[in-house]
Amino acid sequence: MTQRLTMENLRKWVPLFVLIGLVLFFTAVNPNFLSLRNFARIAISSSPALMVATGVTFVILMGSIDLSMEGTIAVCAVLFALMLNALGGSLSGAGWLAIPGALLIGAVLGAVNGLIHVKLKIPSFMASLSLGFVGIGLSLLITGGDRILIEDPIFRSLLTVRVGGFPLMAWAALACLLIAWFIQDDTTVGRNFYAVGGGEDLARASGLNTGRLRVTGFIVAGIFYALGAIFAVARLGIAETETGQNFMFVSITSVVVGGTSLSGGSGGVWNTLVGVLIVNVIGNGMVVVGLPDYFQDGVLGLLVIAAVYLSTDRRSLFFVK
Amino acid sequence: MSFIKNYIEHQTLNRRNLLLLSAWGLCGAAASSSLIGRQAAAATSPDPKICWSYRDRTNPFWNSIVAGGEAFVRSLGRQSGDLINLINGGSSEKSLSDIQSLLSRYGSGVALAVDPNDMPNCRPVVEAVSHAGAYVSTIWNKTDDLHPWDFGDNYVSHMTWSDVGPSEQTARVLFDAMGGKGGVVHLGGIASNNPAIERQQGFKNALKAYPNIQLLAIQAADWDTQKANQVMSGFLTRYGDAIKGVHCASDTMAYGVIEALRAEGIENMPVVSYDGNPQAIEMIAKGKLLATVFTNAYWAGGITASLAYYAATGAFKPSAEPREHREFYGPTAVITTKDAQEFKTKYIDTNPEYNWKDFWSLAKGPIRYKS
Amino acid sequence: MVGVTDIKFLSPENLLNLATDVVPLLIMAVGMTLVIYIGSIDLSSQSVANMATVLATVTLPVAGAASALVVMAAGLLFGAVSGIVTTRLKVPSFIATLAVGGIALSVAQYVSGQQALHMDAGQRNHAFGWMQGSTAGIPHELVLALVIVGVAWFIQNRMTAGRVLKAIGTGEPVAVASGIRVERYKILAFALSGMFAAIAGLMFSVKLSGGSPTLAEGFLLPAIVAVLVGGTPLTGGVGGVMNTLIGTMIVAVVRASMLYLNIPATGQQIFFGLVLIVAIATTIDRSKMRIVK
Amino acid sequence: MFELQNVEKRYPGVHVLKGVDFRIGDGEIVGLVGENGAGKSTLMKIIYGAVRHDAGNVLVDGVPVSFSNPRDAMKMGVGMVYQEQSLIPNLTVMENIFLGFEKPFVRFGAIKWKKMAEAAGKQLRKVKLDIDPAMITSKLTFSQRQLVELAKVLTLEERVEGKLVILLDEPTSVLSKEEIDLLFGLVRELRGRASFIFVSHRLDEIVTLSDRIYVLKDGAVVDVMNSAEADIETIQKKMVGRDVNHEYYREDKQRPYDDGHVLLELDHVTIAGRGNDVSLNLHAGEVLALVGVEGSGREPVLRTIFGMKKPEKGTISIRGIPVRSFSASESVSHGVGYVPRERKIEGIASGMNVFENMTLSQMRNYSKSGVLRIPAERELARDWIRRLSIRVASENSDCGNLSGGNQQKVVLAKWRSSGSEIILLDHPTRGLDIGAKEDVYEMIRDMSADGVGIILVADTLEEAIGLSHTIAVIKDGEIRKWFNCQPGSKPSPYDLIRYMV
Repeated sequence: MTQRLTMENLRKWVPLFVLIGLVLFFTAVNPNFLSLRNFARIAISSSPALMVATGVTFVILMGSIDLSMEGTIAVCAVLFALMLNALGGSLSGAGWLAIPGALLIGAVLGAVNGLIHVKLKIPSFMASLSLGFVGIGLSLLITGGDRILIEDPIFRSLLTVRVGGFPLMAWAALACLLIAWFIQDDTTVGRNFYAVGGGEDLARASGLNTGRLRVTGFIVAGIFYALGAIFAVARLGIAETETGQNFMFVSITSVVVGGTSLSGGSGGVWNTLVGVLIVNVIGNGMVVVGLPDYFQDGVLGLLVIAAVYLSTDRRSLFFVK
Repeated sequence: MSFIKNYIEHQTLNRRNLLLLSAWGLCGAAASSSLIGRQAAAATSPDPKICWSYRDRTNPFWNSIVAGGEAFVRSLGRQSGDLINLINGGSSEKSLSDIQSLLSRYGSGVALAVDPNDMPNCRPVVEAVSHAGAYVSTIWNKTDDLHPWDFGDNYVSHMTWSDVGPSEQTARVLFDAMGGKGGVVHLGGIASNNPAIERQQGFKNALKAYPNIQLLAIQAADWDTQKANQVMSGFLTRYGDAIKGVHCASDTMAYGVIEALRAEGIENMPVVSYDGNPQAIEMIAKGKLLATVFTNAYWAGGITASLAYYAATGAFKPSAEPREHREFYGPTAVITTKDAQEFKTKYIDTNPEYNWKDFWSLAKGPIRYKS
Repeated sequence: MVGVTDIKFLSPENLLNLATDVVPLLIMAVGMTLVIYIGSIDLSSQSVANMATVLATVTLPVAGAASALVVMAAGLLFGAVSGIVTTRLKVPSFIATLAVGGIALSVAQYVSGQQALHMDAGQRNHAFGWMQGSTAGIPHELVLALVIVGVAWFIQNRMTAGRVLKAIGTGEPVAVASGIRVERYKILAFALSGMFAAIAGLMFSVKLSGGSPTLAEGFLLPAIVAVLVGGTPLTGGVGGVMNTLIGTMIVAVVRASMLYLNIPATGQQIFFGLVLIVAIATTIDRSKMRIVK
Repeated sequence: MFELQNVEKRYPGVHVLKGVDFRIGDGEIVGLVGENGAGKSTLMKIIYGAVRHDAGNVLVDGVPVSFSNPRDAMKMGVGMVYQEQSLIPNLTVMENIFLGFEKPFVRFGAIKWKKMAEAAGKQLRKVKLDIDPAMITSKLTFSQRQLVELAKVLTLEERVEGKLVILLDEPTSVLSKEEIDLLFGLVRELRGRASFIFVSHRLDEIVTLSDRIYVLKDGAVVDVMNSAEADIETIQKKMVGRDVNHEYYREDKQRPYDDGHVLLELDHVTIAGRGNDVSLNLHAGEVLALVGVEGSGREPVLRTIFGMKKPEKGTISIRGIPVRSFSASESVSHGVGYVPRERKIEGIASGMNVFENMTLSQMRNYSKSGVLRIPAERELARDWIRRLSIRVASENSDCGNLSGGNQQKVVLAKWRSSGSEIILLDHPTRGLDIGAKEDVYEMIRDMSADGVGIILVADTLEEAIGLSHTIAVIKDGEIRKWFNCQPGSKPSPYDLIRYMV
């Protein structure tokens, strides 16, 4: 299919150009950056974040926002580890049940979040923020602050075994991303997320049950948070309350940097992939080029502003909140 | 659910009133209760409440502190649950206001053990406690110009750890394992935290004695496992095989570093850390980690609470004690592969029975200030 | 409820203490209110406050009491940058303020040399000692806070700027079509928020007699929560600084009440989250929200 | 056959529908007319299931039914073609057509796009629209969207057994002459399967297309007539309830304007994105109407004069002085006022009270070094509430709760009280009931008499003709024809339409 190279078509690719630009920049400063081994490292740090950001992408597509991920991840990670260890400690035995178990927990937490938001008519920002506190508290209550170790070599092979230079984790995350892509593009629910984001009252007038859709969106997000939790545990072999730390700001920043609009209806999971990579490339690149650590927060901030600035189509925005 | 919705919609009509009512209610109640006299500050209390205020529960160090605190509480014949936990989550503001609330509830009948979270926060905490006539012992964070003896009995003691020496020792263990040559990186804690500064200093001191060890980079990873993991992967790209050893300012960061190495299939890189968490000691026993420093948080948790408690009951008079009993260093022990197993059975698998009245049994002498 | 459990909770002294403790939080929340009032959010407050503690401590020996002006100017500047990035570069405030917060944090780390600094007691007392005193049992800090809230209330209700912010919050297009320079006022709201955050940092720094790039950690979420619980939802145009005053007291009471109700430390987060949901569910005004996002 | 029997609807304080009987036979085309506020939209909402009636019956083929949402109505074959754009702009055409009814295309959870595109293509062919079903809706023109709306409703043909009832709400307002002919042709073709309820302000179209006409006034059906016997004047009379004559537009109050006093001059102004240029002069006391079809470029002219758009070329002069910087605040300070079309979005800040709304554009006059003089604001508001007899409890009432007419009066008062000399009116009577419309006309005359220059984009041609001194017909963003519009020698709508399409 040939697409005309209008500004509009070009605009869609801006986040990708930003990513490529960053890679070139860091490579110019330190050629080591451009290596398969380093890309594998970036892939490892990106995998959990990608899952979480993908989850919240669905919510943001609907024009809502979800700030509960840190709590949800903590609960899922901790319960996943407990289940795995209780069921024999290995994925080869009954332990594999911990994976669907964790996903189910993510879904339940997402459902609770969505129901509070929809049924009590509390804006998602506040509902999910509150529920995030509850999640963190819950995981703290479960662990009493302890860390749970997972030594199962099969589970840890997500990190240690490599195919084509990349760890299994990265491939698994990619597979999950494809599933997310499928949900987004080829299922009714996925398309209806866009409809709600494009105009909720119009969607309702067409007979969509938007309340139920919103709850579904939060459930899907919850499941992806659970996936993120599993990858985060696989990366460090430790499940704890802090497993969820920092995911909130990082994932939402990634989504926006990737070009998905916070007002809903535009963008998607591929944008999120690019956004996650941009954020992680910056994080990795700053260390690789040896930027003093006290500058890193500031430089990250500047680069994020620049990336969002470049990838927003300002003509279509009347005003921005 | 619809009845809930109705209820809520009905409620919202009154939201303004509700807000105003709650505000007025507070004022009114305050006015009415102002008739009740203020409780007189007692000098000592026969049965003070015992409280630990600390950063968070998700860190093994603080978990050991709490375990020690609870052990002490049990030694008094109370339940573990009788220890009041105040978690500030890294917020000095919350730390202070929680302590204020506690003091306003129990008045002088409280014995507090506190990590004030940030050095500047120590003064207001101590001032609040002594104002209420209660007793406090602090650990870690205190500015140099603040001393227990300036507050009579109420500021019982301050314990901290001199990290420079032990950190230098672990660095030496590391450098020796590297054969005295090659590149090394250091991952530090939150840069402005005192332990982070001291542990980095110790590391630098050791470097002087090893001219062939090349310092590649120092970077803060904020005591955080995930961040350490990320920073280490960055280092691997930047320096590649030039890295021959890693010096971490805490066990939690070492876990992240080891996992980053593991992801690359690097199993034998020498790594040393600090804190002596059970998991770290186990790793030393297995040879995955080279050394750590045991700070005996369990004992510190118990003894800090004990000091405040016995001062509050009047069992001893802090102002009568010498200064080295008011400000002292906590115990440190470097643990290496040689003694890890023995150490594990002695300190980790079971906790030794301590005599909580022997306050200074493990203390390492008076605190020395730089200037 | 808490008062019933323990009457001492309601002693005037306790309430006064409670109020004084949350003064920095209150001031930050009041600044945040202005931004949430126009339907945006300011996530840079905490970092700006962190920076303020460092700047205050560093400039105190040089500038004395004038260091307060330096700190406020810095807050104003960073807030204005957030505002400019949001309005002119059209970066959503969620991201813009987060990023500007990162810059503030870098400044704080750089200026402090990554150390916790402490103020010289003499200099502190000379410049800001009056802040720590009290008259007739009422701490000056509290008085100052109430004055600041009063000023914010005056701006909000009695000044052109406040009226414009309300118009922006309720219907930005109306404000534009009425010939108002909306962008300027939005930038002003962010700048004021930055300045209030800096004042919060300054007061906290004076109280603690020191500064550090992490000193104001843990302020951000309680400040947002205070605004929301007070009844200024993110949809804009509703609520205001008086609501935030009440909201901050609610946060303080909830936090303190956990001690009084003997809620175990590990359960406090859950309790806080649940109370938050209940508080928002009962105080939020849904009549203006056609679609709840 | 679809029937309403004695249907009642009340909203708090308003009796919207008073025992309405309405019947439509198979294959019939029924016109529904009535002034704004007569209850038309509520009646339609009851028919397509968006609103429930309080009393009476809704019968489909004689069987009572109850729709709790539009989806229920669709299942019974009742569909709605919306006046306002109801297509979701970020979705493709085919997704919009099948929104909420994707199930037939789903296999193993996945939507089969090919299948959906084929089905959508079939629907689009029904309305003779040749576009790619995978196109993003926001890229369509207004008229294409209107046809897609129709195609969307026509999916009921396949989905529902039996007869259909399709509501067309102002379907022609954005269409060109050819497109209207196409639409009418389609409607007639489809009579074999569906009956239509046709709602329009254009009475000539109603008479042309429909078989019978229901006239609604004040929530009741005042007459049902056969189109063959109906003529526009009678219908109008029935709608308004009395003779509609020159009084209506206050033509007797039209005074000649001062053509020596030019307030505003546009000299070869080119508006961004449109290859056109506009020149006009507005004089003190003149009402200048811009007339054209939807999308012909009337609004951009207003928005450019108001400074919300920057002209590409040419100069705009206010009182002889060229405008250099373009922004709404600049224009306001030059005495330009703007009454926007979207009253609820750009006109009134709901949530703010009457005096706050009135002084929004002139706070400088009511403040001293940034501090508002609120008593003076209240005084102003009370004065204008009295002068325009705005029905409101007090100046403290929330403007969001006022009726449309009163809201519009507040907007007009905002500009009048600040002494604006050039006032731009974009559909000022949109959605107002008769009484309120007359009040607005009265105000326009008053302003004109005070020497205010007014540029008007009117709701209907009749309104433009009745109110203006001068008419400029705009097509494709260019002024094609000027008409002088003195009382007694006013052009007819047909004179204008010739140049509009």
